[in-house]
Amino acid sequence: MPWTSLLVIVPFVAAIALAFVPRGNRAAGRTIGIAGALLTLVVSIVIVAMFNRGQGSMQLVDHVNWVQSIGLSWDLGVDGISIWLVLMTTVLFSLGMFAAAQRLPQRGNMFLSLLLLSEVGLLGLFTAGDLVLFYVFWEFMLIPFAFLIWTWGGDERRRAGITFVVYTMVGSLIMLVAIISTAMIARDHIGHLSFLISDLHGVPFSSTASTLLFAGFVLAFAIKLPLWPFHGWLPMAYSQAPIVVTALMAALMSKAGVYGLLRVGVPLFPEGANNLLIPIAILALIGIVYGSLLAWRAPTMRLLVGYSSLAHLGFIVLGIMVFDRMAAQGAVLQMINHGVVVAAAFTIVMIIGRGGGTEDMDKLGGLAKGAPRLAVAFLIVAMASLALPGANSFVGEFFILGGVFNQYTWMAVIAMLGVIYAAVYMLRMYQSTMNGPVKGVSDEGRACEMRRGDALILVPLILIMFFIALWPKALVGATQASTDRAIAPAQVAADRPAAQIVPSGVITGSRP
Amino acid sequence: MATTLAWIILLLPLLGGITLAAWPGEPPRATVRLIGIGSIAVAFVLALSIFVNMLGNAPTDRTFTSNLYEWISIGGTSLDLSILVDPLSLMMVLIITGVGLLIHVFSAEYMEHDRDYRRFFAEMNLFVFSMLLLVLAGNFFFLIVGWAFVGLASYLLIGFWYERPSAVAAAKKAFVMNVIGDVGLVLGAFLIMRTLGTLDYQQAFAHADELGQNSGTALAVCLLLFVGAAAKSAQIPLHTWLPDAMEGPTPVSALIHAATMVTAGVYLIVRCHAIFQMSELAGQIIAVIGAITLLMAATVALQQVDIKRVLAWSTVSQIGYMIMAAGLGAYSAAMFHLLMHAFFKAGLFLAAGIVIHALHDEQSLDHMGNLRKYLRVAYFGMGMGCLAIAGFPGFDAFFSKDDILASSLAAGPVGVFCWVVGVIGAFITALYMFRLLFRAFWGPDPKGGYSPAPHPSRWWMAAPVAILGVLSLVGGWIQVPFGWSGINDWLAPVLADVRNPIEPSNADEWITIGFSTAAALGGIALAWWLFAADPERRIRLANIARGPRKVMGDAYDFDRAYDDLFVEPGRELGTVLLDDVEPAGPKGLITGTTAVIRDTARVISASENGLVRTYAFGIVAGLALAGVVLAIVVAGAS
Amino acid sequence: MNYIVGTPLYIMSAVTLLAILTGAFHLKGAARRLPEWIGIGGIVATLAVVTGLWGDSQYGFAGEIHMSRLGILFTWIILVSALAVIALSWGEPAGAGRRPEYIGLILAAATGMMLTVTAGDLIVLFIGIELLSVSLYILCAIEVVRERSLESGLKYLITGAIGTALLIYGFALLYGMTGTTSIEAIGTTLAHAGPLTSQPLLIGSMALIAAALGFKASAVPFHMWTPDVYEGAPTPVTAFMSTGTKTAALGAFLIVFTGAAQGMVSDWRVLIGAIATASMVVGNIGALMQNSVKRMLAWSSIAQAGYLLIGVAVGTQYGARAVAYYLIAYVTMTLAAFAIVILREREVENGDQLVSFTGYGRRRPWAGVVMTLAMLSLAGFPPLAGFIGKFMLFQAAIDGDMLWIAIVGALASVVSVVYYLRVSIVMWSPAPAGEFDGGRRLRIPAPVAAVAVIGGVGIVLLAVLAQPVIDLCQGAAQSLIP
Amino acid sequence: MTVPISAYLMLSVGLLVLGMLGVIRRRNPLLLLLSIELMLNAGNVALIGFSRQWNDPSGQIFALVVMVVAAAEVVIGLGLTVAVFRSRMNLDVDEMSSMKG
Repeated sequence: MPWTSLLVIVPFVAAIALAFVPRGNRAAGRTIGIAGALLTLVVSIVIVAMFNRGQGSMQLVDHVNWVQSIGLSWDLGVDGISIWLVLMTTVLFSLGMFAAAQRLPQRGNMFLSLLLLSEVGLLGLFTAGDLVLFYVFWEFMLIPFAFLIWTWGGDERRRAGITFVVYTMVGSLIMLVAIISTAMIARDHIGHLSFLISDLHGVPFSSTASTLLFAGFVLAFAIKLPLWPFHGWLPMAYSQAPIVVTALMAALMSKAGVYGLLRVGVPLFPEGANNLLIPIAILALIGIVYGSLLAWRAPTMRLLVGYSSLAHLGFIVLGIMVFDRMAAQGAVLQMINHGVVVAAAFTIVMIIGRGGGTEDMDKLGGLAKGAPRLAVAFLIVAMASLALPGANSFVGEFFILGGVFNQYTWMAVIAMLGVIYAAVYMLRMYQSTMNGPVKGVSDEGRACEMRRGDALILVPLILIMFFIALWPKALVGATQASTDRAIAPAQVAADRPAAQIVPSGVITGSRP
Repeated sequence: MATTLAWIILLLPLLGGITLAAWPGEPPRATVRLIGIGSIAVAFVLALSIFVNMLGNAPTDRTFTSNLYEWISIGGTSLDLSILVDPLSLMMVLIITGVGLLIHVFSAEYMEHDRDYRRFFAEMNLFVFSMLLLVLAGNFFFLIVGWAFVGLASYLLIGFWYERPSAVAAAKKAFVMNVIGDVGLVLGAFLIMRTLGTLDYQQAFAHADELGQNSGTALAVCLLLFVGAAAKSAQIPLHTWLPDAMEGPTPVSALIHAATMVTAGVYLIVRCHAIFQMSELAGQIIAVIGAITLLMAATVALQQVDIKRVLAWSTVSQIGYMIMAAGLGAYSAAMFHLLMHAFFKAGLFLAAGIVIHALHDEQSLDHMGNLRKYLRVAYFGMGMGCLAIAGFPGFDAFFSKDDILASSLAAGPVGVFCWVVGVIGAFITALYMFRLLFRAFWGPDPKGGYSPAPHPSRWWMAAPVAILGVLSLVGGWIQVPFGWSGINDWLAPVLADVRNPIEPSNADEWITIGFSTAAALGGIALAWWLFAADPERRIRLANIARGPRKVMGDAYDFDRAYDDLFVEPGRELGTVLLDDVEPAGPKGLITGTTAVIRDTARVISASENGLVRTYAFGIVAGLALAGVVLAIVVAGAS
Repeated sequence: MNYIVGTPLYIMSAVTLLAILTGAFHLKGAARRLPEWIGIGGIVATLAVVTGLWGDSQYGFAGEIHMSRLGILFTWIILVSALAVIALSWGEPAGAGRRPEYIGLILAAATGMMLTVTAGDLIVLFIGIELLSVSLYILCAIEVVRERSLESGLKYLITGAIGTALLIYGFALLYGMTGTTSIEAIGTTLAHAGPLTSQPLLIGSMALIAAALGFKASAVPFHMWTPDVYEGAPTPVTAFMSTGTKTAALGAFLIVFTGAAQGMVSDWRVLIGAIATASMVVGNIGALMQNSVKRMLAWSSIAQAGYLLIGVAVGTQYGARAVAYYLIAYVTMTLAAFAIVILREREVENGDQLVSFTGYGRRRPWAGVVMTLAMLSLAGFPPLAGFIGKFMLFQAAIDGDMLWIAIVGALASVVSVVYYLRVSIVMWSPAPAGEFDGGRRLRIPAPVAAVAVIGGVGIVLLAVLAQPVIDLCQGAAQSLIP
Repeated sequence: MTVPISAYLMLSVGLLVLGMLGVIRRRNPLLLLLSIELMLNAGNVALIGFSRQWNDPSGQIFALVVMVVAAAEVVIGLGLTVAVFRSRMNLDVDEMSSMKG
């Protein structure tokens, strides 16, 4: 069975099927939508089960030539970097489907269909082994997200959506040019035109070429992430999109940028990556502080979480760009953590917004009284978000910063500011809504209490958080080989021995 | 065996907490009590059994480690979820579960009227679990986890009455301060990881030499770890959260902000003594900070009117003693005082709790007086506590504080400075504690009297206070100068690798006993003269030294300075970024480009004016341009 | 002499005359559709014949006709779009009174286009271009009662005549420098021509030819007529202009520049590149503020000419191949888009205005899907035909060391996203209240709908099954540059 | 005496430029058509001149073709002009600017 291809095909078929469901038949729409998402989840679980943890290269590869004469092929596979992203995508989309199905908007079947299409884009992106296919899915996911904003967004949805699409496309079209250039330059080395990432691995680009190509790719990634100062589209898109969409964008779409960096940017252009290490790291650091400060002052909960994402993703980028095994693996883990946590955070924003009628923190207060269960969930999520030691995100953050500290102590020290600010702004969000005198709601805010349907979404997310916090090895064990492989060339380019990065070897229970 | 029990001890409070939290509906109060107190009680019994067991082993055979599972494997090798059970951690476990048990029992009555009874016990259990994790952790990573979890529990319990804005603010302050400490600790751990290649305690300590004696690295590691310790143990300059933390219910203050959590910094230094002794300078800096803190806090305590705040500042001051001792290298003295402090400070807080409970949440000394008449148990507990903390001969702190001071005297010039400060501190301690005692329990009833009259407590509250009162009296006899040294012996296996153990001479001991007894008695006497002998006297003397007293009353204005220096600028910067930079920069990039393109579009549209002549001209001009371009290229090529 | 290669032209000329001749009879009932059926029959027959000619290049009429694979491929494109235009004109109310002339002129224009792309001689090339131009002048103005149609025709005529003059003059100079009008012979001569600096007339001729062909392809700065003419002409004619004429013009570009002037590619590539760049930038930005979809598509066709010219500018086989593929894709998506516009125009007045599309997708989802696909494909979103085309063009540019033009193209595409997507957004927005409530729903002419749907499907299929199509394009390109 | 090719060219360029100026300046459609005719014939002059130079007939054939085309264009041009005149009673192409932007 071409399991990896099924990953893309199943939601696609479901999305198309949804388009043919008559408008009035919302029940059928719900069923198909949820079934499609769940089936995809099953496929991804099968893939995880079949995954060979020791192997660093792509596995379960489905390869079909598509347009051979211009070098395009259908090439999907998974490796350690993508395996959890795939699982997270299917899980979050299943939950998102539940969330959407509970409060289906007007023309709900279309809504679910577009959600599934965006899932297609993301899953394709995370499994693409061919640069052009990577680009295809990169753009593919944009359209459903944009239409979700346009059709079901807030008052400024038009502008928000257009800004989002156009800004993203500036980066992605430059990336397309970079992709083509890469293959063209590599043609002389490989002997034929190929966009397969596995073929392009190890092609020796000249220093200038490597730098320019890397820059071409990074612009796209930086915009998608977003990396400071390319986040101009974010506040508008996040605040205008339907909240389910915002959650999925923040949780998954932002990972596309990081994933690209680790899948394409750093492994293919180690020298360029090394040349741009410091500038990008500085942008990431600025993003950490800047995002945190904005989150501190953000007027609505949505923007707060959105800006906090800016900071969190800064950490992840930092972790990848220092070319340290520990940091890179921390970053891979943190991608998952951030996805899960931010999805949960937006779910909570959704619940509060629904019950309280506003997402403006300062207009609400004391909800813990009427909504104690929500308060508990919120607290857990807030702690996970601010990376309280012991929380799942701390694991990632700790090893990211540990690795960064090993290579560039000053970066880790600056990044620590973000850790402190995180406590400040997350507590602001928690306390101003949950604590203090009851405000802005009637009946002590019982309307904001978590309902059964909400629990269906939040509890799995929280369980995942606990699982990762308690046994991160389960995840890291699978990512290790691939991550090492991805950054090894860059370590060589940075004149570090690729095998042993931490001076005395490692951190450990058993010293070498 | 010992480790299996230790795992059970660790997990019991957690299970208790989770059970309480997850209990469907509202459980009966008896059930809450059973689970909440029961889990701690069983843990305490198990801890005692380990203790007894351990006593049976040879001193060198009292250290156990246990790995539950490989927790992560990253960047080459692995980190286990492991615990370390040795005399030091066991001592902490006994304090946590023992004192914790008493305070839980006390809470059963104290929190009776609160609607969130269940939540209180759940959070208290969570705290006990976190604290146990902190002390049992076998490596720095889980130390940090426990470290942060106690911070979380502390946050939750300070903000227990979350409708009160002041409680919410205090909780946030405590949390953020502790995060700053966490950051220090994490950075310290990074440095250890980088230089020693491990986060495991035993390996790190065994190879601590590689840091280099008195090297910059060693100094950096120690100071970074101390940032963590200072935040948790409320040492200057990270002490401001602790007085505010009194917003929490009184049992919380007793357990977390007096007996256990705030002493974690001391535990950390003692635990990592192998690292701390690599840098003498760091030790001296720590000792001096401890000394300054103890003096500063003591003077502030003099001016507090809120009964809990007096105790809070006194806690800061007492921890200052411990930190000072730990910094100087008198590790077992520090632990000794830690233990004693747990007894008498918990007793003091619980006694204060009885008072507050009886007076319906009245905490101001101005509205107290003559309480000995109404609240006998509280009076007993408070009296014992005051005598103990003041260092009245024969009581707890007499032995432990003397141990610290004598050790200081033996620890070089910095030690002598610390000794002087310590003795002055002892005098002030006696003064402010007896001020509290006399103003609350002696003298006449407050103006207007009590209405209704303070009601004595039932045994839930009385028994723990009584027990702690007794412990304040007898606890200190565990280690007597020139007699026996229970604590030193018990900790000997842990501290075996201390390179230059401080051994006070007999002269040091005698000098210290003399001065400190004098200071204690002097302080008590002055307090009696001021507050007890003639209740009107303090009113008559109200105008003396107004300025300094105001400064002390404002706690030297640390809060305002921090607001001005860190909080406000950050907030301002955030606002500026949000309102000005964001629209101009990242968003400006978009709006600017859009505007340029839109203007261009207008120009292009305008050129399309509908006149065919224009179009003809366009073609001709275009042709000319094309010719020029071609000519230039051709000319350039040749 | 090989006369067989002329067969497609014979058939087309014959059916053109036949179609016009039916005007002599007073046709009634089903027979009123006779011209259409003649046209369709003729085109299908021609398609069949031309397909049979696929293979190595054949010359006819002493080299006047050069039936190359490129010519055949382009002939296909032209014939298919002519077929589609006939379908799009089905029951067109405006042309109702003059079906025979209308259909005849479309066939004549198609014949001219065919002649252009299969020309083996400058004279034939010229005749082809003039045949298509003259026919289109009339077609634009065929709705004589509508002032805008007249205005469109006259504007096209005047500017077009200037273009013709420039073309003649350019050809004259080329002839003057080489002494022959045979394209193949010119190629041979130019390949051995000395440095251009000494031959200013050759420079002039190239500039003139580029300008004249650029005019036909509506490339900047020779584009200014395009929006007005496109807007005023009957919409099926507009569709034909933006597909057929574009194909013929690009074919001429390839034949003259990439083919004949191959030897001097380094001299003219910057010129064509500059024209391409200007077209992409001006076309895309010009389209931004348009309120009429038709006019917007006119600007878009200017921009698309820019993309296509990238493939010409590089002057390589890759480039020619990319142009061929992109033309196929472009014609498909443009026809699909125009089909939807025509549908809307049949339903409401001012149907070409963007506002009148509000909510149209909600009412006719299939039309909405087709239009969205067309817009996305025009904007170059993967995995649609437009993307593969742009991909190939950029690939050709980078392969030909013209990275800069690929970057400009990429950035220009970003701008284009705004106006293309605007149409899609509007189509799926909620309709104004009451808009679709009444019984104003007209029966959709099946052929128009068929064009739309086939176009929509084609947009997807051309990408998914791109390989065989690209193989054809490859063959065509090889016939141009061996 | 043979007329040098440069003379032909100069004449033809002159005609071309004249025609261009006419097209750009004139507003009467009839005069526009006349100017266009001028431009086309400029091409013819050049073609015939080159034909003479190369001693090759194809240039002259080309010129004949151009004449036919020019005639066709003028016919259509006149037809359209008449149609416009009928609906507007005005012969100014600048009036024809209902579409712009």
